[in-house]
Order: sequence, then structure tokens, then C-alpha cells
Amino acid sequence: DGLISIIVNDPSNPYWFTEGEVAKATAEELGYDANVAAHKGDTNTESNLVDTAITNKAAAIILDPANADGSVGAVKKAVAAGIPVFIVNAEINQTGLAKAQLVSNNAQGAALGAMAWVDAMGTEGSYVELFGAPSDNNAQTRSNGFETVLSQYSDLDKKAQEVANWDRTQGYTKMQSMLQANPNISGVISGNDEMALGAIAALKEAGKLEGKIIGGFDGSPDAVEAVKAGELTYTVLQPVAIFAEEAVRQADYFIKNGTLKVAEEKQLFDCILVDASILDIYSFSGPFQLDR
Amino acid sequence: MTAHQTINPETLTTDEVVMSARDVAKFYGPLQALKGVNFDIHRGQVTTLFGENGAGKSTLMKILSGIISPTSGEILLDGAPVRFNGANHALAHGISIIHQELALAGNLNVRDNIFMGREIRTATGVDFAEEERITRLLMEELEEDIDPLTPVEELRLGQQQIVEIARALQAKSRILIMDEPTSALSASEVEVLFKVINDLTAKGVSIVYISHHLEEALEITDHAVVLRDGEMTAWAPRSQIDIEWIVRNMVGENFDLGSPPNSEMGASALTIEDLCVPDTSGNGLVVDHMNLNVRSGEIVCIYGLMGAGRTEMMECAAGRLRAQNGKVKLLDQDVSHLSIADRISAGLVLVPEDRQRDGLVQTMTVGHNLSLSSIAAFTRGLFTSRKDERKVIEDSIREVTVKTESGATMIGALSGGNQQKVVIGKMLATQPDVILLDEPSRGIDIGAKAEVFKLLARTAEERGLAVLYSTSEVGECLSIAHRIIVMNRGRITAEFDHTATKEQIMAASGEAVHH
Amino acid sequence: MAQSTTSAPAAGGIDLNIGKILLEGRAFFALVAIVITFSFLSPVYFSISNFLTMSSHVAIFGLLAIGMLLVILNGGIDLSVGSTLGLSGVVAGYLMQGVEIPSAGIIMYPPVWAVVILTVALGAFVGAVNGVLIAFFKVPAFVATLGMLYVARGVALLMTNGLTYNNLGGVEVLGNTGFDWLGFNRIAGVPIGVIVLAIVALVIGLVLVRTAFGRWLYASGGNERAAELSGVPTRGVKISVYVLSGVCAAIAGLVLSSQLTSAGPTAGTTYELTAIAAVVIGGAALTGGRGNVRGTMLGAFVIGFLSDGLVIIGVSAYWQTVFTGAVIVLAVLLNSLQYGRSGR
Amino acid sequence: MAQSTTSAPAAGGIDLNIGKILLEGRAFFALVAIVITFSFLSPVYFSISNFLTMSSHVAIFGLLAIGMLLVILNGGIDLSVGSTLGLSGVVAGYLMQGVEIPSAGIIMYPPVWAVVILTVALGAFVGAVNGVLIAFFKVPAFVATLGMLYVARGVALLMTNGLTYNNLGGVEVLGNTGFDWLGFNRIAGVPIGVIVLAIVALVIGLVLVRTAFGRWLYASGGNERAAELSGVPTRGVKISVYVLSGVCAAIAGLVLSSQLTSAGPTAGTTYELTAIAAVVIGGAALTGGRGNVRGTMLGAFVIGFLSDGLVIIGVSAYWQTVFTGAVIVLAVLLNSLQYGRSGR
Ligand SMILES: Nc1ncnc2c1ncn2[C@@H]1O[C@H](COP(=O)(O)OP(=O)(O)OP(=O)(O)O)[C@@H](O)[C@H]1O
Ligand SMILES: Nc1ncnc2c1ncn2[C@@H]1O[C@H](COP(=O)(O)OP(=O)(O)OP(=O)(O)O)[C@@H](O)[C@H]1O
Ligand SMILES: O[C@@H]1[C@H](O)[C@H](O)CO[C@H]1O
Ligand SMILES: [Mg+2]
Ligand SMILES: [Mg+2]
Repeated sequence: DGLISIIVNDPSNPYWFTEGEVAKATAEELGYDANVAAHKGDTNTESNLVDTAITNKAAAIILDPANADGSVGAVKKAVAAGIPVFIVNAEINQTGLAKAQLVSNNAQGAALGAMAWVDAMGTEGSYVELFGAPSDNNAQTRSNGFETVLSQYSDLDKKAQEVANWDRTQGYTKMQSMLQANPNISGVISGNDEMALGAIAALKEAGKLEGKIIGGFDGSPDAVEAVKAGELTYTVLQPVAIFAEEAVRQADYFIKNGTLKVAEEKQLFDCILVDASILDIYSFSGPFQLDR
Repeated sequence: MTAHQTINPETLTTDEVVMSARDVAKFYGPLQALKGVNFDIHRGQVTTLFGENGAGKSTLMKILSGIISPTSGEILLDGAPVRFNGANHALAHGISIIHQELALAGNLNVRDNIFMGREIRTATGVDFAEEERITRLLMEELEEDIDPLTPVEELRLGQQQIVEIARALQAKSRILIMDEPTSALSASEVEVLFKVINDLTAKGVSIVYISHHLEEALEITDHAVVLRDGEMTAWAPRSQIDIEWIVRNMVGENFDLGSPPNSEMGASALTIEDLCVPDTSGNGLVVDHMNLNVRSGEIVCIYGLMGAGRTEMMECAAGRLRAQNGKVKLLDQDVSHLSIADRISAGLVLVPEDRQRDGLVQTMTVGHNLSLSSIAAFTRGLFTSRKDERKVIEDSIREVTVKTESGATMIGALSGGNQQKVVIGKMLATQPDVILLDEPSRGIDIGAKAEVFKLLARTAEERGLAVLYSTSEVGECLSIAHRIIVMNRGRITAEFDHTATKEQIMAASGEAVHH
Repeated sequence: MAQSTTSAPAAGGIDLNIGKILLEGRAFFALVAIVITFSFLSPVYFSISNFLTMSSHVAIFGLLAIGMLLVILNGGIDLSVGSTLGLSGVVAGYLMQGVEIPSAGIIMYPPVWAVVILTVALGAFVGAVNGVLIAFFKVPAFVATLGMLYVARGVALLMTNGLTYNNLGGVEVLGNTGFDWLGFNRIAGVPIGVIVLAIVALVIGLVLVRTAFGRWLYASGGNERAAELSGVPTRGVKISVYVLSGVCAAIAGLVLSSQLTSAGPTAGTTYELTAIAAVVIGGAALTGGRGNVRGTMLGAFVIGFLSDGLVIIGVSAYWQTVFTGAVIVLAVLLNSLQYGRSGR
Repeated sequence: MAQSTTSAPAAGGIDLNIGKILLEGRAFFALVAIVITFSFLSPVYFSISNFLTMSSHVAIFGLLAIGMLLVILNGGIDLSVGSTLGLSGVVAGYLMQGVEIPSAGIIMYPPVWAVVILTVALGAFVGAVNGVLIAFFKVPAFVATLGMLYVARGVALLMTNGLTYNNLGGVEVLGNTGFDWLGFNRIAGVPIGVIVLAIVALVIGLVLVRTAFGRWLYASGGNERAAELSGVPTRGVKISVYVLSGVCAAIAGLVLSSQLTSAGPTAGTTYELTAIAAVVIGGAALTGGRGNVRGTMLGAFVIGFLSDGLVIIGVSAYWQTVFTGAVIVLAVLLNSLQYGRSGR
């Protein structure tokens, strides 16, 4: 009964793909029709998709916003049309609009990752950082989180930082160029897994992967494989499968009862460190789904 | 040195000079197209400019009409020096030009072409109705049944030239320059044009006229000026000149277009049987159940008016157009179903009517244009042999006597006549048995024409080549052709041997024999 | 009388003769087919409110496409429209935040009309740079505007440091409210964006068929040499079309950022391809000289109504990509078969 | 005599006469300027190892650009190369995972050579569809390949469900190892990708100047009607160039996915623009008939060495965008001033 419109960023990234699929499966399990659409980071497309959801008289919208500032208008529009909006994965910079914002605790995850990175690295050495798409708040949040931890160690020397837009190919070429300028680095810290995997390919090609400390973020299936293979030191699992499901359940609750299941708008979901030791104990039941 | 020192036009005329060029020189990069020319235009008279391809005629006219500026020298208008910046500026001074290369936008209709850049405006925009009315009047004046709203690309070449003429007439200028206005016109259309010219001169309009049809030009000229290699070599009033005078001053010797060679006629090389080609609308036939036979070593000329269907017949024989019915046979082999490429390798080639559009690849060199159809001849295994290609190119350049620095020159740098020779040379290099030439003499000067005809006669005689060419000038029929065929509305209406007279041929074509 | 000129494929127009539409534009059939199909597949598709919503989505691409049409009629191409849209939005956002004048130590808040004018001027400037590179320095249009695609985008990113301007509403006391009016309000139920598109289409359509400039544009696109020899100021025309394209992109940027009430530096990425597709589906030839506003509008509506329809019926994003490509080719295939024309 | 014909800008070539390079290609100067500037700004730029790394980045764009050159010489354009690259990588990845044959109930693991051949055949097929649409159905190249841009990308996404194939190494016992050799190994210190590029460039360069096909291509790009009347099989040539462009894109897809040891469906997005830019910077005319492999290679190196240089000296991503645009325009500006040619 009723339609839940799920709007994700770009399903060509496994992270967002899982987000959409989990939400859809949950909605269907709860007896709704569900549409998954993608705005690919374009606020205009996102706004069009919200219009379409309004036309379709959706009972609720699950939205992964394209832009912390830029998506506010689209959310307002949905709210004005009387459709409850549940934000997932990334925040919007205005409260009181969405019924809930369920996101991973990026700051906590970044700190978690950076500490694991220091554990593996020791307190001295040089490294480079790969930065995500600047239009996504998460990129800055994570970078700040890394910085907060790593800047405490004066002998950790950040040689360079490059934007690689969350993309594997860009991670690869940018890493190769940074390697040229800084052939003796001993580690890489990356804002997400795709870029880290690109960096691994570059290091492998240069014959320099051995002994490098490389940190990822997301906990994507490819990254988990790389951790198993000993190529990636760790990845920080974002509980996307959990909050995507939870967002739909909260929406369902709101549709049925007209009240909120959880009072707070901002709900942070802590990230989990996935390194080799964890994989010895726990296993994955699906993409981004760690069984405890 | 320059000719003007020996011939001073001003001493030879008493008529009022409305415009003149003084010591005008023009460089295109290192190439000097005009080397200090003096030229006068007289009120209410026709001044005709003669000269070989590349002599500098169009260059001089472009300077007079403000399209380009001279490198040095000055232009006097009513005795006072002027400097034009652009065609519109010259137009404002009462000078307009009919361009040699049609300057029309095919996507626009006739009315829009005539008025583009010179709109009749009202407060709310362009006055289309008034423009259309004037266009209709112009078409009536030129006795041409063309609707003002027809897109120009749907008109045949001759009609497009009429539009170009109409545009110049519309400007109502006092000086009208016509750079080869008749190259695509039929004899009757030329007659109408001459009538218009006479009306204009009677009203005091001055005309500058350029044509490679010498006889035709002599009909209306009041003064003749000859340019040669960028210099003025002769000047005379009508009373003192004849064809022989023009040709002598143009090229330094007298030319004739040759006579039929004594070739040994072999078996029939090209046979066309019952050929039909539909017209663009698909309702009628442009080529109507035509039969034709050309033997090896024989030269046949097809004469006809515009729209007689010569182009279609040749393009169909060469494989460009699809026949509705009928057969094309080459040495008794039926080639009707072969592609263009296969017909070329079988020995049937076409030199098309429009060399810029269909004959030349402007982005390539002379050599690569010449060798384009015979690549197989110098391909060894997978690759072409540079040595063998060079030989093919050099032989061609020699055979068709292209005036070029080398095969490496870009094709665009050659004069029109030499470009035409390259197109012919390209086809001859394939060692064909039959060559079709559609108006091979269009737009080339008398010297080049003679050379082209001589080349064809020689190849027919020496190689036993069968030659079929079309022309719109009767004089060119009575040159090297053994036989002359007249076409009218897609059918052969008469056939003559080379002893026929011009009057006989023209009468058979359905053309009014004038004067 | 003058009106009937539109019978030639060259002539542009806003003429609404039904017979001609049927004959001329296969895009029209494509649009009808799309509307029928989706109305059949979804009960909500065929409704005034949905058509208005979809039209306001079309407005953005439609504005870009009209500018693109002018450029394409001239035989050029403008790859920079998406970036110009993004840059314009950002500049409008910047101006709405107030401009600090350090020497005076004050912050100026230009009123909305001034913001609009300045933004449109910026679009015109970007277009003028393209135009000068193309007309005077003979840089091929593809290259000049490809360069501008990068430069304008880079500048937008540099201006905002990748961030998005959010408060475009203005403040009552500063006298700069009203920016979101463009995107949010409706006149007689019709979104302002759609009205803006209609006005621009009407004006440009009129310019194309009724003014000397229109004829110059068709002439220089059809045969530039001929136009020049006839006294058409071909360089001026060329620069003007790029300026107009820049202006259209700036207007689209204003409409978009006011619809979104925010302006981000990546707005409009890859929209140039959609705009070109609309123009070509609408029957214009990329070789220049052929095409009209009516066709381009149909093309924009075909694309917009198709993609919204696919979303409404819940087709997956991947299939949407496939369908979009197939429809572009099919619509043009029909046009090509009709005219039997070839080209780039 | 005929030899010196190659001095004309039309002629293609692998001829390495220094004098000619200096005279002809301003792209060469641009490249030298870039190398000098960055060597000055960063001590690590000027080193064999960096040049090799940069060259292996250039390899991807270079392969696409060579295919694009052929299409552009023909007077066309191929916007689908980036998507074809992505699709090819994905198909290769799919084949490497083993193909399940449900009827027989077995999984086949094709050996790497078979994967390479099948992938290249796929590229050829995509190109052939473009070619047929353009040559037989007269769809403008811009439109046909724009449609293919969407369709190929959509198919790649549908095949993988958005996921990335990760294990391209193969397994010893299945006899399908060796895929990563392409991307990882070096011969005499030179990355395989660079060697592949060199071979393709050499072969295509030779084809252009020394074979009938090459001559046909220049002729049909320069004047299609004249070429046809001269016996050139223009349709065959047209289809061939799109097929070759598809093949080049497939090879680029193989090299890239073997470099990354993974194949994702979004690989190659917007690479078509970079490939076109390389061809045009290399002096080819978008109107067809002019250009050569040497120039195109220079163009690809200009772009690659510039963008890597900017990364090495640590210029911000936004400035990189601006510089890229400016260099594209500047390099072509120099070419245009030289030839005084105009065009699209
Ligand atoms: N735009 C140009 N650039 C370079 N050279 C040119 C240009 N236009 C003409 N020329 C050269 O200038 C010379 C004179 O050319 P022009 O067109 O005036 O000859 P013409 O007498 O009109 O010949 P035709 O009878 O063939 O029309 C020729 O050598 C020609 O190649
Ligand atoms: N008066 C006319 N009205 C309409 N169409 C015409 C007219 N005259 C010719 N055509 C068409 O124009 C096309 C080209 O005619 P064209 O003049 O080239 O024929 P042609 O016999 O080859 O003459 P030429 O070679 O002397 O130009 C033909 O399809 C013909 O049917
Ligand atoms: O959180 C997500 C993931 O990290 C993804 O990989 C890129 O976009 C971010 O928003
Ligand atoms: Mg001339
Ligand atoms: Mg003819």
C-alpha cells in the first residue's frame, strides 16, 4: 500500500547501489511499492526526481542528498507537498525539514580509521591523502577527522593531497603522479575505498605495494577482499545497509502512526573498523553487511 | 615593363570615365596576381575583360567592388580617390557585382538570397511582402519562371546564376560588374541577359563583363581590355577588335580547337541501350529511352540545352545514378549492375561537370588527386610503393601537361584550367577504354580548352580511347568530334558528322538560332 | 504572405500551422508517442499538474537548447553552456550573499534585478569570449567552447571552493528579496520557469523569422562566404550567437538556482550534450543553416517528457540511460530518413 | 617529387623529419614548453621514470585519440569512445570471471587471448553499429554516437549492476592467467600500455600514408562526392573508421582494466572530450581530410604531460580544470593562426 520513492546518488558505485537495494527490499518487505532513482550528484536532477515523487503521490521519500546545501530546496518542496522525507548517508545543512537524517558517523569513522592507520604505521613516516568529491560534505568531514588524529604526530609528514572524486581510475593516475613526486612515502590514507583501490593498483604497478600502509573508507566488498589479500590495511565500514533499512522502517512507522519512531532528527550510526583481525572473527552476509 | 606605359586608355576614349583603377597591384602572399593595372569604366557602356584563367580578372573586379583591397595603387570614382571597406561600402557607392563562383545560400529561398544583407526594413522587421514583390518583378524581367519562395538549392545551376544576376540588378547600381555571368546559362537565357544589359546601358549604367565565351562577349562589348599574367596587354574599342585579336593578345598565339583525329575506329566500346533515368520528382524521365554507341578511337560530342539530360545520362552510365530501365555495356560486357569503382576498373570513367564539387579533393595535393583512382596500380602487396606512385604522378603531369611546380603542390593553388586537367589526368591514369566528360570546357580559358581537346584527340588516336563529351557551346562541337549528337528532353533528336554547321546543330537542339 | 516562407525547411518559426507540424517534425510524433505510452503505463502521467511539472524541468534544457540552436544554425557548436549555467548560478549566489567592498569596509547587497542583470551580463561575456576566439582567432568552435567548458567550471569551483551557496532568499531589510520568486512562483498556475522559456522561445522565434538578423544567421550558416559577399556582417552574427547562447545559459542558471534556492559550482555538468540532442532531435542540421525554434522546443520536450516518464513508471536508472540513447537515435533516424540528408 | 607531397598538412604520417615537426606542429612547441616549465618547477618531473609513468597515462587517451583521428579525418566524430571503453572493460571482466553455460551446467573460463579477441570484437561491433547508422541510415555522426554513448554505458551498468569486476588475475588451474600482464609488466622498462600505444600508432600511421585505405580516408574526408566518383568505396571507408575507433576504444579498455586489475562500468566517462581535444590540438581539422597520427600523439602527450605535471607540482584540482581548458584553446589558437583556417 503506497509508494516509497528512494533517491540515491549514483548506483554505479556499489555503496549507493547497496543503499538503494536494501531500502527497496525493506520497503517491499513492508508491503510498499518502491522506486529507486539516481540523481548522480546533480541537484537539478534531484529536484526533478522529487517532483516526480510528488506526482507519483509517494507516501515517503528516502533521499541520499546530492549536496548538503543544494538539496535543501528539493527537501522543502517535498515537505510542502506533504511528503515525509528521510535523509540517509549524507546530511543536509538545515534541520527541521526532514523527518530524520540517518548518516554514518563520519567524524567517528575517520578518527577510527586514522587511529588504526597510526597503529599500523607507527608515529613517523610520510604519506599522501586522497580526497573525495569536494561537493560532498563527507569528503571534508573525513579529511578533517584524519587531520585531527594525524596532526598529533609531528613526525608523520603529509607530502601531498589530491582530489580523486571518489573514483578508482582517478585514484590510480593521481597516485602514480604523487608517487613520482614522492617516491619514498610509506602510506596512503583515502577518503573512500574506490580511491584506495586505485592507489593500490598504482603502487602494485610501481612494485612498491610491499609494506605500505593504506587505509580505505566504506567497507565495500572489493575493499574487504583487498584487506583479506593483505593489500589494504583496513577499511572503515559504513553501516549503510543498516541505516538504509532503518530509514525505511522509520518511514513506515511514520506513515502508519503519524508520529516519529525516533525523536532526534540527526541519527548517527557509528562506523566499524574492518581489518584482518576482525575478518578472522566476523564474516559478511552481503555487501556492507557485517555479521556480528 | 607594364603595358599601361604603351597603351593609355585615356587618350583612346572620349567617353566619360566613371570609375578607374590606377596602377593597382595585388599580392596574395608571395604571388602577385595584379602587377600595376590601369582600367577604366565608361558611363553607359560595356567594357569586356578578357584573359586566361588566373590572369587576374576576378581579382581586379573584387578590388573594384570592395571585396578585397589592393596592395598598392588607387581607385578613382568620378575622378576622386576612394577606399572601400567591404562590399556594402562599394554598394553604397553604386557598385555591385555578380560573382563568378556563385555566392548563394542554398538553404534560403530566392527572395532571401536576393535581399540578404540588404533587407528592406520596416518598424517591425523585414518587409517580406515588398521583397517578394520585387523578386517577382526581377524574375519577370529575366524571363525566368522561378517562384520567389523556392529554396535556391532546388534550382538548377543556370537558374541559380539567374538569381545571382537578379540580386545584382536589384541593387540598381550605376556600375555593374559581371564576372562570368553566363557560364551555366542556355543560349536563350544569355539572350535575355543581353537584352537586360542593353536596357541598362541605355539608362546610363556602366557594365564590366567577363566571359570565356569570346564570340558571345563580342556581341555586347563596347570596349575590350585584355589582361595577361596580372598586366594589361591590350585595349581597344569594339570597332577595332575581332576574335583573332583577342586570342592573340590573351595568349600570344592563335588557337583552334582542333579537328577530328585520324584514329582507327575499333569495335563498339560503349553501348547504351534503352536507358531511362527518372527525374527528381520521380514522375517524368530526364533520360528517355536513349540508345547510343561509341566505338573505340571515336570521339562523340553531345550538344544540348540546359536540362537536356546530358549530365544524368553520363552519371547514370558511370554508376552514380540508378537507371530505371536499360543497359550500359562496355566492350560487350554488361556493366549496368556494377558500382562506380567496378566500372572504373572495367574501363569506364567519368569527368564530372562540377569539378569543385565532384572532381577534386581540395585537401589533397595535385599528385594525390592525380593518383586517386589508380592506387591499385602502385600497390605492392599491402602497401603502396612511393617510387611507383611518383612515376604514375609524373607521367600524368607530363601527359596532360599540368602547369604545376610539382605533384606536392596543393590542388587549390592551380588555375581552373589546370585543375580541370588534373581531373582528366586522374581518370586517364586508370587506362580506361571509355571516357565520359561532362562539359570539360566549363570555366576554362581558350588556351586551356584547346589543350584539353588536343589531349583528348591524341589519346583517342594513340590509345584507341572512346571519348564522349558534352558541351553547351556549338563551336566546341565542331572541333575534335567525329560525330555530334543532339539531345533534347532526354532523347536524341539528331546526329551529325563533323561537317555539320552550327545552325544545323542549334536548330536540332530546339534552340532559337539568334542573329 | 511573408508568413508562408516558413514552408522552407530553413525558415524558423513559431508558426503553429498543424499541417506543417505534422509534415515537418517527426519529433512531434515522437512526443505524441511518448505521451501516449506513458499515459497508458501510469495513471498519474496524463494530468495538467504533471505536464506543468515536467515542463518546468524542460525549461532548463529548453533555454540552453534555444541558445544552442542559434549557434548550430550558424554552423558552430557551444560545449560550454553547461559550465556557463553553473558559473552563472554561482555568481548570482555570490552576489546575493552581498559583495564586500574592502576599501569602503561595507557590504553591498545588490537588489534582485541588479543580480539578474549582472548574471546575464556575465553569460554574455563568456559567450563573447567564445565568439571572439571563433570569429577573430579562427579557433574551431568545438575547441574554443571545449576550453571554455573547463575554464568556466574551474572558475566556478575556485569561486566557491567547491561549496554551494544556499541562502538565495535575500533579507527583507537589505531589500534583496525575491530571488526565489523565479523558481517557486506560478502565474495562473504556470511555473515562472516555463513562462520564461515561452518568452525566450517566442522572442528568438520572432527574431529568426522576422528580422534581418534572423536572415543573416540562416544565410551565414548556409553559406558563410556568400553571406559575407552579400554584405552580411558575418563576424558580428557569429559573435552574437555565442553571446546569445551565453545569455540563455545564464538565464537557465538563474532559473535553476532559484528553483533549487541554491547555487552549486557543479550544476549543469554535461547539460551541453542534452541541449545539442534537443536541437538535433528537433530537426536542425549540425552543418548549419537549418532548424527552427519550434523543432528545438519539441526536441527538448521529447527528452524531458521521456526521462520524467521513465522515472514515474519506475524504470531503473540503467535502463533510463539505454532508453535515452535509443530515443535520440530513433528520433533523428526518422528525420534523416525523411530528408535523406547526411552530415556530421 | 610525389614524395614531398607529404609536406602538405593533409598528408598523414609517421615520418619523423625534425624540420617538418618544427614547422608543422605547434603542438610540439606546446609539449616542449610544458616539459621545460614543469622540469623547472619540480625536480622529479624530468626523469625517465616519470616520463614512462606519464606515458602510460597517455596510453589510454592516446589509443582513444587514434581511433578518433580516423573518424575525424573522415569528417565525422565519435562521442561513444569513452562508453565503449567502459563496456569493453566490463565485458573483459565478465569473461575473466568465467561464463556459465546453463544448458551444459558448466562454467567456461576462456583463456586471456580469447578474452582479448572477444573484447576487441565487441568494440568492433559497437563501432559497426555506429558506422551503419551513419553510412546507411544517414544519421549525423554526432547524434548516432551520442546515442551510443548512452546505450553502451547503460548496457555496461546493466551487465554489472553497477559493481566492479575485481579479480582479473585469473587462476593458474583454469589456464586464464596473464590478464594483468598488459597493465603491469614492462618490456625493457617500458610499460606494456605504452608499447601497445606505440604499435597501434605505428600501424595506423603506416596505414594512413602507405595504403590504399589511408588514401581513401583522406580523400573521402576531403570531398566525399569526388572520392566516390573516383572509385573510392566511401561507405566502406566510413564504416571501417567507426569500427577501428571501436577497436581502439576496446584496446584502451583492456589496457585500463588491466592497469587497474579491475573493470568498472563507469570507466572512461567523458574521455571522448579528451580524445577529441588531443586530435584537434594535434592539428586535425574537424571538417575532415586533414590531420595525422604524429600530431594526434603530440596532442595526447600535451594533455597528459600537462595534467600530470599539475598534479606533481601540487596545483589544486580547480586550477587544474582551468589550466586544461586554457591549454586546449592556446594550443589550437597557435595552430589556427598558422594555417589561418576556420572551421567548427
Ligand atoms: N584568395 C586567393 N589566395 C591566393 N591566390 C589567389 C587567390 N585568389 C586568386 N589567387 C590567384 O591569383 C591569380 C589571379 O586569379 P583570378 O581569380 O583573378 O583569375 P581570373 O583571371 O579570374 O581567372 P579565371 O578566368 O579562371 O576566373 C591566380 O594565380 C590565382 O591562383
Ligand atoms: N527548366 C527546368 N525546370 C525544372 N527542372 C529542370 C529544368 N531544367 C533542368 N531541370 C532539371 O535540372 C537537373 C539538371 O539539369 P542540367 O541542366 O544539369 O541537365 P543537363 O542536360 O546535364 O544540362 P547541362 O549539362 O548543360 O547543365 C535535371 O534533373 C533536370 O531535370
Ligand atoms: O559516503 C559515501 C561513500 O564514501 C562513497 O564511496 C562516496 O560518497 C560518499 O558520500
Ligand atoms: Mg575569375
Ligand atoms: Mg549538365
